[in-house]
Amino acid sequence: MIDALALAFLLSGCFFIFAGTVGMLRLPDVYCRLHALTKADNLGLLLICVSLSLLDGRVRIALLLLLIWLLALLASTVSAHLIARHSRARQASEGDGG
Amino acid sequence: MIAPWTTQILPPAVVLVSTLAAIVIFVAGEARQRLRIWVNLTAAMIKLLLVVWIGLEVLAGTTFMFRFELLPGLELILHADALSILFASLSAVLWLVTTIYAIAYLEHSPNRARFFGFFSLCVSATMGIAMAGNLLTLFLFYELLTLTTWPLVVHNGTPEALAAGRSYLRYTLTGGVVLLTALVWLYGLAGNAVFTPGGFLAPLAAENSAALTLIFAMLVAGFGVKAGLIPLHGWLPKAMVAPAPVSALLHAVAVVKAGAFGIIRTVEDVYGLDLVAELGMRLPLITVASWTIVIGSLLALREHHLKRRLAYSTVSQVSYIVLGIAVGGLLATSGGMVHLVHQGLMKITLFFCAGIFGLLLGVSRIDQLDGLGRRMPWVSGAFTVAALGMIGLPPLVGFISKWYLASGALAAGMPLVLAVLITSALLNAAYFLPLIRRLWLNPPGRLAEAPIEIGPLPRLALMFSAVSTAALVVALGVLAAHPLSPLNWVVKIAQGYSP
Amino acid sequence: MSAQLIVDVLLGLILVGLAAQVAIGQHLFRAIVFYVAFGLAMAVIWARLGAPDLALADAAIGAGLTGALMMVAFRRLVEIDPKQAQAQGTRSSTLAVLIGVLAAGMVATIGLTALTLEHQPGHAGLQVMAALDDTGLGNPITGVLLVFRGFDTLIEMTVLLTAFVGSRVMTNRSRLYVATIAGFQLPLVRTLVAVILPLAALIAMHLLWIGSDQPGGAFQAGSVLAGAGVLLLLTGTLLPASKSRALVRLALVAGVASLCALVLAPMLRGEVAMAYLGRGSLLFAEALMMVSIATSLTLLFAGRPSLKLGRS
Amino acid sequence: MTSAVFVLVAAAIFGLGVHGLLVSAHIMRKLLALNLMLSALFLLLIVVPATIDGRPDPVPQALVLTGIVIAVSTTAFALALMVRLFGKQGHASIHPDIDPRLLGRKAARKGQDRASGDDR
Amino acid sequence: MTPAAQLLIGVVFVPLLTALVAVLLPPRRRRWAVLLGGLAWPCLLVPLSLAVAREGTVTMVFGGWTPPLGIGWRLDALALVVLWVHALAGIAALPSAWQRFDPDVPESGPFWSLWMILATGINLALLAADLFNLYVALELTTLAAVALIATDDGIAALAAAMRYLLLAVLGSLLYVLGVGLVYAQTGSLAMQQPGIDELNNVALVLMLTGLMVKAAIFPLHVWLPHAYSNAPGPVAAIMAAVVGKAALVAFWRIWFETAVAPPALLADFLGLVGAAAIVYGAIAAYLQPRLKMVIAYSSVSQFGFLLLLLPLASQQAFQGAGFHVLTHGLAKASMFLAAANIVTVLGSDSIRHLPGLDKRMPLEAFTLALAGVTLIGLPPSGGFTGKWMLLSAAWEAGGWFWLVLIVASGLMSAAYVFRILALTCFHPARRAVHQLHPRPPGITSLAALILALLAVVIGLYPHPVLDLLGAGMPGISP
Repeated sequence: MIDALALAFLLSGCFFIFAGTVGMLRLPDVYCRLHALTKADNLGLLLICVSLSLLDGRVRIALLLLLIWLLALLASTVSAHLIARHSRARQASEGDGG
Repeated sequence: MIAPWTTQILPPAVVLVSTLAAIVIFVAGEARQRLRIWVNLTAAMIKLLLVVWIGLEVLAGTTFMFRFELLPGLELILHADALSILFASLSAVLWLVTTIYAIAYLEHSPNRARFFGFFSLCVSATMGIAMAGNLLTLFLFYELLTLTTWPLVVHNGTPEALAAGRSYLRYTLTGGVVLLTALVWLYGLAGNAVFTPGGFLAPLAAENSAALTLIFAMLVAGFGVKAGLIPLHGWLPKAMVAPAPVSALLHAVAVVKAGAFGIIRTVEDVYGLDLVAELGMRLPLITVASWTIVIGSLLALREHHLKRRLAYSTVSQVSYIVLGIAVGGLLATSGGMVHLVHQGLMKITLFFCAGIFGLLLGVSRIDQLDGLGRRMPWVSGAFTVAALGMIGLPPLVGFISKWYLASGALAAGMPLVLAVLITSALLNAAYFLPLIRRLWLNPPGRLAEAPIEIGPLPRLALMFSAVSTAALVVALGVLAAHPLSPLNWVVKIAQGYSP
Repeated sequence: MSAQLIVDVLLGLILVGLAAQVAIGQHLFRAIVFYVAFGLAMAVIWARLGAPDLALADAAIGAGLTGALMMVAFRRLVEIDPKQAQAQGTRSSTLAVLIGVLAAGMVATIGLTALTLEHQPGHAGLQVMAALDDTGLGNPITGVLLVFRGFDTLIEMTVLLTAFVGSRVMTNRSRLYVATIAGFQLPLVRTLVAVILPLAALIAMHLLWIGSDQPGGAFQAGSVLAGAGVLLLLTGTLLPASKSRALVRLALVAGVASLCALVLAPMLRGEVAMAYLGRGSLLFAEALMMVSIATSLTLLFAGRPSLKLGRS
Repeated sequence: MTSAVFVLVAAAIFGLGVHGLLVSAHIMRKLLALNLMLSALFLLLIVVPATIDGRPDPVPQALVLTGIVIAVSTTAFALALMVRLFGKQGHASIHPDIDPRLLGRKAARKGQDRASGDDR
Repeated sequence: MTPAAQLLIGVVFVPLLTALVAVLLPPRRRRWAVLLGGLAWPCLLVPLSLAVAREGTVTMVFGGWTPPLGIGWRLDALALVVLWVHALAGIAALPSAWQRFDPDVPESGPFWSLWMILATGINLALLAADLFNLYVALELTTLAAVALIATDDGIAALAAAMRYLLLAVLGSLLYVLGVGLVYAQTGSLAMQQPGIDELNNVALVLMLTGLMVKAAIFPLHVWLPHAYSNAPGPVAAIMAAVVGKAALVAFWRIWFETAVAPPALLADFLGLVGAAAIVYGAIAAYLQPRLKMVIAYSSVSQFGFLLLLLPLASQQAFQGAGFHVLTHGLAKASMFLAAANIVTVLGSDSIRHLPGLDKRMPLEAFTLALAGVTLIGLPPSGGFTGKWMLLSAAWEAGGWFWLVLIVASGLMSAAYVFRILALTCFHPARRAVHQLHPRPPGITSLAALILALLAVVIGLYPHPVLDLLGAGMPGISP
């Protein structure tokens, strides 16, 4: 029963990450790519962590996985933010440049 | 008899006297001319006295032996036997004379400290060669001689001097390499052995005669480079660019004689003439010597540059020594060995005079000698005496050695050698008599009136040294019968070798 | 079992692919990025091989810090001369390819033949396992690093110190580019720093503490701290300072000094040099090593002899 | 079997490293290549010796750990050296055309000036 | 642990602690610490020499964990000789370094610590009896040496340092690969492997190749000439004296001790490599336009000698090679120190500036001449002693090729030495004047001269050294 559940979580997680990757590769500009990547990947990672904790069953491991997810979340947030700022700044400067 | 420790101290002392002189001269530097002169003369005096002292002691039968272990089974040995004394005394006397000559000759020329320093070092090396008690020591000082003469050859620093220095190094160092190889081989076979009259290799001859033959060839070749055996003589004429004192002492006495001396030691004290003959190396040696004598004279005949002609005559004359040793027997051996002294005296006189002509009048070629006799009677006189001696005119020293050689050759039943001697005598006449004629009979040439800038005192010193050696040439010839004359001394040695 | 093998092959292919990107990728910057990725993949493979210590170390030091150092060095080149910095400078030659293939073949044959060697009885590894109980340590690698072959570690720490002192020779004449994130005063970045720092410190302490029994130890802990230091430099919380400070110098030599103490202290008590003094001494030494590693790596990134607090 | 796979992987990486080392003039590329070769070496060191109850021998692990730290130290130092060299000679390669034999002190001084230009 | 073993600890830890203190001190004080440390550790060699003379070798094991578990050290006669060279060269280099790196020079701060780290690395490399410990020691040495070369801060020096670093990393990579194979085969990292009858030849070749890079043995010498000739004088002196030698000693150890039965074919091959090195180095040295390059290439040539020990492999050859290591180290250090002064005064070491040097810097000229005589191996210099031992060893072994080679090499060395001397003292252009910088203090010249004199005089009293080396080496039949 639990295994089935875990499997479901795992597969959906993989799907989201796959989708995010495709998005990053296919979408036109930086912002859309960031959007796809961060959103989809964080969700996918969460799902995978959930499935893993289900498979293992120990609470400590579950907490650790949660921590990992939070850290990844933080990192992706900040990096996405910085990338976005940077590209905007560059666009601005290019705009001035004409 | 003297205290035993003295017998150990004296041989190194003789060598080190001039080394100390050299050090003092180097440290004193260019400016301290007076000090330099005094150090030079006193050192030369002391050395001469020491040599005489040792000589007398040796005569009295004392044995001098100084041993120092360089490596396990590898000893530095200085000893004094009659032969050593012969060579040592020759160098000592001529060093004294040449020093006087050189001081006068080099006045006002640059780098004198360096010159005299290395000059004294050369003499130490020569003394070391004379006193060497085994092949290693001989080799060691032989190499040192190379090192210390090179700066003198290139002293002028002119391109041709540097070129001459290069060829000098090329020849002598290659010779040294050949020697070293032979030396290692010999030590491998015979171990650390002392010079012994009659040689110490006879016991080994049975099994490895081939090796011994090869080693002998290498040794003779190695020493032959400095002795100027043709075709190994190439460096000698070139080296004549050096200042006259250098040509005089080194190329007339120290270097070439060191080579000849080495050959004597090899033949007499390492192998022994019997073994040499047994190995079939005696005839080749005689051939090389005779060949060198004749060819050397012919080359000299072809030269029109005064010093170079003298150089080639050296090439030819030094081979008399080798010839005498190779022919063997009491007479020939003594003839050869005494030529070591006699040729030295005559040749140094000739070089002195050539140097004086060059320095005072700028004479370098033969045709410039015309009529110098009246301008400089004394020097020309000395030159003439020495030249006549070279030709072998009695009662001069040259005659004595040639007479002994000739009779020795007859005694040994070698008429061909006699023929060689006569030919070379004729050739000597052919290339020396014209010089004498030019000096005295030809009308004065342009240079005969050339002005002279050199002060009277230096001129006196120069003349004195030339005339004194010339005087020796006469005296030793006349007094050849005196018990302490080189001749009798040499006969004593020869008896030691071939009783 | 075969599934296992497939995973291995996949991991291997990924690793080789990344390596190819590093070795013959066109742009230098991309090559560096791929090198970081390569380091991470390497870490995965270490984990797969059952060497978690190496996994941690390679992820933190090999990938993280080496990557950071290379990036900042690259930035410095760009600062000096952008054109030359990216200059291609790779000339492809068939000969090179040939040699590369030969080298690979050589290594492959060497490795495969070495796999077939039969091993001597009682070799060092077994002895370590046997002797580990005497030391009361749980992690054999820590045992080797700090007890059995502790002297190697001392020299290794000295090498790190040397790298720093040596780079001072170069850096004290030239004015170096200082890497910072544009607009470090953003609230978001501040929060990031605020969150990361205590966490990093916590993780470092954790790694240090468990190091003697489980995977982890001074190197991993130190590199985590160094990572935090790099972050602080990037966000401008810390700034490079040209004036060397005694405290910093002390932090630099602390690691080597503590290991020297491990070697020499027993001699004072008349025992053999580096005789084992118990876990406490190891923890002490490792703590100081951690400090030194963190300091020197951070300073190597900063390219300056010392640090000062930035505006924030 | 696993170890055989990773031996081959290490060999491939090593070959790539050698190739990169040969073809690249840029010092940083050379450093990257060297680091690749080092990683391959470390992989071999772990894989080749016998495992002890399923886990790699601790001794090579310790050696590799040491090796990693030494590698990062060397790399860091080399990078600093490279930056300085770049600043002086204006390009990041060790070409024969800047063969030190040909540069007396004068050329070096010229380099100094340029460097100070960089160090403005 | 035995007193001797404690001294061993001191030989490595005195320089190491000195380096740490130097890092801690403010830059202006560092050189004083180094002065103390650099003079302190050589003192330990005196009692150690007595111990070695008494017991042959001094050994110690860390923490009582006997190999293969732990790390061992061993001091034997060869290592002791090189340690002495290191000590003497280091002391002689002190004055030169003192005036070159006074606290106003920006590099002086790192320099003094790096020097002591270098000393640590060298001493450790000489003592290590453990393959991996040797590796870390050599890494330490290399890194410190590279940094020290870079203290010159000219393009040439920096490029040379970079080249050296890259090649050295490559070399140590090969070496470690070999070590890994050894461990895989024997499960031990000790240098003297117990109970194996033959070492894996691939491992042997890998380790030797790696060490050949570090020892700059032809044809893997490419980093050496530029590194030595562009490094600051004192650094060049120490490197030329011992850095290469340390790797070379390791090379010999691995050949004779680790590889129980090295293949004879390989020995002959390496001997031929040595022959090539002798010839190539001499020719290259003859062609160099810079004095320091000449000296550096002469090192390449002289290192060839030391490879001849492999094919000869006899007690006598070992003594000769060991003695050659001693004299060559002293001579090279003195030459580089003299060259350093020449560069300081003339502003360049291009041989075009040499003529007339004997007038301006007689001591330096004399030093070059003396050291040159040793390099050529003319009697009675120390160089001759070593050469003679090698020669007689070659004769014993019937190795005619080696014998002729050794003898001929003297000529080749003579070629480049006399070229320099002729230029220095007798060249027509010798009165050419060019502007001169102030002379460095006389003690620097004196230090160089004393080293050169030692190299020559040791030839007259070689017995102590030869007796020490008489103990031989495991793997060389006594």
